[in-house]
Amino acid sequence: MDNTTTYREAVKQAIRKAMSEDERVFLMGEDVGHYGGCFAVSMGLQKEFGADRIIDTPLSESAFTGAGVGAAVNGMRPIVEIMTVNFSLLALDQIVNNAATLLYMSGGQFNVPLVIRMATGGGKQLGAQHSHSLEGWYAHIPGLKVLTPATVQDAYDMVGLALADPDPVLIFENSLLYNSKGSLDTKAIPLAIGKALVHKEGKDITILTYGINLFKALESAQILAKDGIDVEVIDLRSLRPLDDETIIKSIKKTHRVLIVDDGWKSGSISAEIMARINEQAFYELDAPMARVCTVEVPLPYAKHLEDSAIVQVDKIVNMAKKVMGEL
Amino acid sequence: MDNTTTYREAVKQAIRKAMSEDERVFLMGEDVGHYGGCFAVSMGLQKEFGADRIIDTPLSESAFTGAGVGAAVNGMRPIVEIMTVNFSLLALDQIVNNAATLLYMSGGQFNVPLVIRMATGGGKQLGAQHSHSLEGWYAHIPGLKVLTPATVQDAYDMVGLALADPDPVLIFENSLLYNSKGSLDTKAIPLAIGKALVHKEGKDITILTYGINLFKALESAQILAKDGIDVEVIDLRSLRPLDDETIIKSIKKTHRVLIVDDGWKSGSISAEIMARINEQAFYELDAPMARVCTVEVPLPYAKHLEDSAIVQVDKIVNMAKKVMGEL
Amino acid sequence: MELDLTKARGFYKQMLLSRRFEEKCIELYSKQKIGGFLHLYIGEEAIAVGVMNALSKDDAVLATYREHGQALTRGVSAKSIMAEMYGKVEGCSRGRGGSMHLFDAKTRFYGGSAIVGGALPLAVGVALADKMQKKNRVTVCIFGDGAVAEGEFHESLNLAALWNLPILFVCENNRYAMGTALNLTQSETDIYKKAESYKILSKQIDGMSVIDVAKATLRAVEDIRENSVPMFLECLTYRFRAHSMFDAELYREKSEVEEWKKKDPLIVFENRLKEMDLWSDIDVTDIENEIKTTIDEAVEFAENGTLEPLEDLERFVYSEVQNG
Amino acid sequence: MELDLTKARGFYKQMLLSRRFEEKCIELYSKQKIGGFLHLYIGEEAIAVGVMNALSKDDAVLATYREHGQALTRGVSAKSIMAEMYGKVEGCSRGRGGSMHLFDAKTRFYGGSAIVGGALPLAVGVALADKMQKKNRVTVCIFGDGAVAEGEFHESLNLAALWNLPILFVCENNRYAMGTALNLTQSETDIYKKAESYKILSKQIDGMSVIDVAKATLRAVEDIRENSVPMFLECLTYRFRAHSMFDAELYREKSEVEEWKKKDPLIVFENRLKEMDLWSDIDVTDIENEIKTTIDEAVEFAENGTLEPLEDLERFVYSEVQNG
Ligand SMILES: Cc1ncc(C[n+]2csc(CCOP(=O)(O)OP(=O)(O)O)c2C)c(N)n1
Ligand SMILES: Cc1ncc(C[n+]2csc(CCOP(=O)(O)OP(=O)(O)O)c2C)c(N)n1
Ligand SMILES: [Mg+2]
Ligand SMILES: [Mg+2]
Repeated sequence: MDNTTTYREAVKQAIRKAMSEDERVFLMGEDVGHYGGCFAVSMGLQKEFGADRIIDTPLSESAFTGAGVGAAVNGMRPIVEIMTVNFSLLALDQIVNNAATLLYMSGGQFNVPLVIRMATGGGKQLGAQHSHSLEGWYAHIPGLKVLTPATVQDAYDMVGLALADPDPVLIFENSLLYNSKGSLDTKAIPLAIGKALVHKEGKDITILTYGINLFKALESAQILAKDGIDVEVIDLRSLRPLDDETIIKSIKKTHRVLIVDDGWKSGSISAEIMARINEQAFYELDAPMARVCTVEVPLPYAKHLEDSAIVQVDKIVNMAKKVMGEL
Repeated sequence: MDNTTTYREAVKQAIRKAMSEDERVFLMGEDVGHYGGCFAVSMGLQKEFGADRIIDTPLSESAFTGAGVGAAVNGMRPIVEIMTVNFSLLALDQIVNNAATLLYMSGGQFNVPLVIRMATGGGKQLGAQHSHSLEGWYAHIPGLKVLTPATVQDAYDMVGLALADPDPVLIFENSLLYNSKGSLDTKAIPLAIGKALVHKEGKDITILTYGINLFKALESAQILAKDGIDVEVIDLRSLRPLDDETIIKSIKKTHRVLIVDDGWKSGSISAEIMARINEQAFYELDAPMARVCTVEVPLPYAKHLEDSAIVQVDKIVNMAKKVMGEL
Repeated sequence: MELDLTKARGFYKQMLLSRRFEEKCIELYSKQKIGGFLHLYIGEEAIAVGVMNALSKDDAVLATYREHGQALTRGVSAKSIMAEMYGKVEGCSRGRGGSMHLFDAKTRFYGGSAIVGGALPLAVGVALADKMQKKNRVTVCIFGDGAVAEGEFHESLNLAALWNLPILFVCENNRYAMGTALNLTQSETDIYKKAESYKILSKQIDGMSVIDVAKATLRAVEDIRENSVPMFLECLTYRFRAHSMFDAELYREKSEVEEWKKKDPLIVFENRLKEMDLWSDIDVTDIENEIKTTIDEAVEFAENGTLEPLEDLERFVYSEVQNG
Repeated sequence: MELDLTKARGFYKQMLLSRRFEEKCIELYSKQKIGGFLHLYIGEEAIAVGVMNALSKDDAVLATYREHGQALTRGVSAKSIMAEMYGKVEGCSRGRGGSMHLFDAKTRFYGGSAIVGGALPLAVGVALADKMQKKNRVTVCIFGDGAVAEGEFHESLNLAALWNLPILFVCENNRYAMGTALNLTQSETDIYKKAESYKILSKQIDGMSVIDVAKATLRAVEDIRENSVPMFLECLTYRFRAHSMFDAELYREKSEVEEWKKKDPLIVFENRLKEMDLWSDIDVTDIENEIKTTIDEAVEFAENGTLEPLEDLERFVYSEVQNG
């Protein structure tokens, strides 16, 4: 297989496929149509499917997300695109108080097969209102599922998985990944929601991560290998549900763990993973668990400051060495 | 001192005192005036201070919270009341994207001395849109401070502490506490924001908790004492910042820890505390850390179901025994 | 709309059922058979009855936490509503929702929403789905005057108008949002005028007259079905009781309440039927008896209902079927 | 408003400064001296200049991410703005904000907000605080046509009207929100009419004419000061450039852009001054030179600015003084 498909193209192909095969699927969000999507994911799709199925919305995050919920309970399979996770805060009432509760409150009558896609992550000097990484935060909410595709294959597969799911699924696409390339097998059977994937086996330490940091972790593993540290790298893929089984299995092998996560440290998904390992495999640990997260600041514009706030390979390498007792 | 002051009265007295002493302080929110506050906290205050300082707002959570931010940067000391934490999701854009970022984004020019009070917690059969406990979730956001008064004294003190703070402070009042009674010393020097308080010393296990669960923890401690388990009970008081020092000091003494928290388990503040203890005192632990949280469901209406979803004394007792290796 | 005797009796009975049902609820609430919040619709019954009678079976309804009357009139059984308030599995939401969250798939009753304004975006989506599926159905979204101040009102009306959605917005303007009077929540207190600013056809009507409401709704629903456009009805009404059971009602004069009680929809309707010479044929005692039976049976049903086993607490956080 | 030569020269120079400054920004952006998003105001300068000149020093301004022109005209120095875009400590936001988040306490410039509609509630609060403190000051809140669809627009206008706040809402209606045309975002495309639905006095004006904007703003600001009421101006304008530097502009015809370029505010003003026989006294070459010097100095200042030490990354998450 060649490595020529971009992440952007993979998402688009998955949307196109779903829309071709299922009349109930449609895409709605700001600038998804005439503009082609703020990250050009849906470029050309409006021409193909018409303005009734690739719907340009006004700037009304709450109402069009809520409309997605309503359309979902009434027979459709909407994909709502929110440009950036920061803006999703405007729609949080609909996501948390409606999408996540309707099935439960109605005693099982109204499930919400809604997919919400949004861009996440910093690193583009966009400042404190465009750069945050709240996927781990969303993972706190029962009723939601939270997916974080890192690879081109997952960028493709997860759209289909999410659409096939009967409940609300949030997909977080790190905006720096859209131009990344990888191989795509559109015939492969996708790995189910809730399954983590061991990207590299290793015996000394487990790095748990997701999204763009998967690649930083793999790079770190290469560097650490030179120091004789054999790293196992696991892509969590889904932050809710978390794949406890795969995580614990790896810990039982390596006995050491580092979690790498784009969220702010306090209250991060890393903390939750630490809590679970503590609960389920405490006696397997040979050293304190460690994490590399985003520094707890509203992300600054200046490049050197932003770079120092977010996850970098050298931070991962250093922290892994600390866990190994080498620093 | 007598135990005759209600929590509700303590909050009201603190607001009254602040408004009497500082012209910049005002209260704004839905039904705080003519109605007297949805939990009757501000009953009578509009008569005393006038409708210009006890401001009834329309149902516009985002705009009046944002107006609080704007008034704060322009010389006032607003107290914004949001009826219930679930409704605060409508104001989240203003809280996270403005209140928490303005000082940083402006390079230190515009601080936001805003106090937001809201009711939190389940237990009153109000269902999935009125009963959640998101204080631990809010603690993820840098730029905010998160207070959780449990006692009548703190209900009083924290209003003053929050108003004196130059930055946005969220106060979460568990609605079941409003009728609780305790002693109030209005002359006492309040314990600073960010300080936890050891309510009961003990040597066998530390229970870390906050808000209404403080009382359930104290009750559990009494029950456990009969089994010869000497519990230390710590009221966190502030979820952001957390008082790592007091927490770690206690762990170094008891070597065992149970965290009791009203949030949903996954991604709870309990997880963050576990992560920190793991990072700062791993080798002090004699057993896996444990937590009792709310079961991960949108809270149900039926009383027996709701009771089984939220924290109860028997759950605390059982879990403490497990940590002690007795179950 | 032709008001024959059958219809007149039906309207009267539905309004009275709602009234008596809620009076029973008060009793049961004070006996702590019902918990949580209880928001009564007493005084506003003409709206639910007028609106629901103009709909057909496959239209959809979204309402607020003050929705006993709407649910009953829509055809959700008194039994399943009462069982819901008892927190029993036989309840229309399995005991999970309570008074504020009545749901019923059979009658397309999408709740019972307790976030003020929060159902409006949902309603837009329900109507959008109907339009996309070329189903000629109407979605009715009912909300209070308080909801008008929420951003979601604005966003939803704009979307409905932009996209020509088959949706009927019904504002129950009872002049108060909890304890806050309309003039403290809206710079423009004629709410129907706000709807016009979205280019939505809009009308202000007497919400105490079931005939007025039924007529206006019928006409609106016809228009919606024909032209796929949103419509807006502002129904002027009044809540006779406190906002919820915890309300000291300091914000309004008793005399104001008394004035409005003269416009009790039951009385208004009775007088109208007298004018039309239909009243004498209405068998009020029989109706009361039928209603009493319905309510007694509902209470019995609820009393005998089952509590969901605790093991099922986590059911329905997610769907049980794996493929949607 | 009397337009004498000094004022005319001032207006012209300010518009041209904004234009030239942004042209320089484009250059610096392609050289990667400036990062992040860069939203250009080119074509819309008449609004910033008209509005800012009607304000007094202690009025307040809140703007969007497209705010270079507003900041410059308000008196935030070109140096500190350029340094900001370079991410230097000498920047008006210390390099923390960038192009989208210019802040300046001295001129009461409260940003630079990049959540569309997000500054409107803030503006309400700033004005409320002025009113409570009995300071006779005006708060100006500038936003685009796209913001009108957000719930926060609705909530904020209602609050401003209800509470009679001294606030001037200025909508820069450039007919597009990114790539979405106004008729796809608003069922009512005459935005000033929406403001009227809150009972806010409202006017639609030619945003390409600095004189029209200045006059309308002066009158509005006078009214606001006298009566403590909100006012609303819809300024019809057009964005000559792409939305940001990443925009392929597939959503509009080149010919449309060309049509609007004929209404370039610099040309419109030049023609007006010719009619008034003032143009011949405007020393365009001198102005261009002065501006060039200002911009060159700004770039030099920014180039020579200092990067904040990494140790300071966490400064200003919270205040450094402990008592507010
Ligand atoms: C978003 C939100 N804010 C506040 C509340 C609390 N609350 C419940 S009902 C209500 C008043 C609503 O008034 P209105 O819309 O006029 O309906 P009515 O109760 O008069 O039928 C308020 C403030 C809520 N449920 N949701
Ligand atoms: C809440 C929110 N949603 C989406 C965006 C992305 N976005 C940035 S500018 C913009 C268009 C805004 O258009 P308008 O208000 O007309 O201002 P203009 O850019 O035309 O000056 C959009 C969609 C945002 N910044 N904030
Ligand atoms: Mg009302
Ligand atoms: Mg625009």
